[in-house]
Amino acid sequence: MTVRVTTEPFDPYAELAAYTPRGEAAGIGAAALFIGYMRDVNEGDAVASMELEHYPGMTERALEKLREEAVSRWRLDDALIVHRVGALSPTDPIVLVAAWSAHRNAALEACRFLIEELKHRAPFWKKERLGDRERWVERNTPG
Amino acid sequence: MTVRVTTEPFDPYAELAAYTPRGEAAGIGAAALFIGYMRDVNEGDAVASMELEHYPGMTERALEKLREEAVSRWRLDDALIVHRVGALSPTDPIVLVAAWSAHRNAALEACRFLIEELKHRAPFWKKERLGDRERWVERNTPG
Amino acid sequence: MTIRVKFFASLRERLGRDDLELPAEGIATVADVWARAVPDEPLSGQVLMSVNMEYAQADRSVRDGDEVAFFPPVTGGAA
Amino acid sequence: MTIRVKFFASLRERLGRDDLELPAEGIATVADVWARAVPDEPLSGQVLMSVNMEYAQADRSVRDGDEVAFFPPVTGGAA
Repeated sequence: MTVRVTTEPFDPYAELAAYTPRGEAAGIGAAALFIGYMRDVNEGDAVASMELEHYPGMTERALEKLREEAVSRWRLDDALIVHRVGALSPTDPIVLVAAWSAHRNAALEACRFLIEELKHRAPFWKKERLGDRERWVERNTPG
Repeated sequence: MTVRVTTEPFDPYAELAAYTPRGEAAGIGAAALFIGYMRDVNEGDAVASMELEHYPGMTERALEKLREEAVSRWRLDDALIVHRVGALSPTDPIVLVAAWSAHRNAALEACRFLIEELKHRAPFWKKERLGDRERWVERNTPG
Repeated sequence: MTIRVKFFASLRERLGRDDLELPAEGIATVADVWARAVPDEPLSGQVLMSVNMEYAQADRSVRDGDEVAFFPPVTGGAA
Repeated sequence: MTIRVKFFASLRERLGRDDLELPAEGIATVADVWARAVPDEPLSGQVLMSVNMEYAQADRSVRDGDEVAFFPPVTGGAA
């Protein structure tokens, strides 16, 4: 599946190793990949764990739309998005984005587009547990 | 090893799965990765195989210097470069570049810097076999 | 003859509700849905909205059977 | 009391040689190395050069024991 939302932990490298990109393999010159991980600190505070809420149905639709935009705009051979939801611990992979193309610029730009747009458009919300209290992340960091 | 030149085929995902990035794992928020593959076509011609020549010693030195520049400039947790040399076939991975950082911008920019600079600075030369003849690749494509 | 309404994340917690159904009568826009569902609070400019899982503005028309959602700014992806 | 000289890729093939050693006497710069090693051909602006595995210009000074290399534009990395 080219877009996947999972409550289970996922292993990005196993995910990629098991995935066969569309298109002629011998025509693919470049893969650009991005993996986001949960950190144990945010805005200066130690974060013990996180709950990632989402809007089932709309999330998949938003990711699929993003993916199609990227594939069409950069004429990619393929693109893949995997996003974790539910209860996360520090070091857990949150998101995997992959773009395959004949040429490196297309793959690199599409990968960056996907991770930036995903943050702004896909309906996910992070709630952090900071030892004795919880807080919703209000805004994504710019970078 | 953070910089590796290999005559043997390598599996980028196995390479990454076996590698533990430096730095505190729970402080790493982003991994940006790039994989370059050999294509079966170049400048409109079918390419049957390729010979990648390099300058042993200078290559490793150039890659290590590039890596150190990227780590220092973007304050990366770690970076990794693996480059194939010798006899290659279409679909073979040629190069793997990885950058790990607390934040996504640093990882994405460093990854792009590494693959672009590598193409311009590391002493590798490609010779293509096109069925009945051979040719040296004269210039890298812009993207 | 109903409109399904959903709230997510901090908005869901603050309002103390996630799902509800409203009779469609008298509802023409997303703003009307909010006014009926949360009568004691004006619709804030911070709130994001969707109709049938597509982003929408407050003046977007709503019809019987639609699913309308309200939620805070999204925060997925990576650090 | 020698300078080691290397040629790579299309330059190596065209000149028909890869490694050679030159006596250091009378050699002051990278350009001098080329002139001694390839006397029948001027040093082209297309040729890249290194001294002890660091990129260098033609006027870079060369000393006894140095390794000097000449090669065409590099073409590693990805498509």
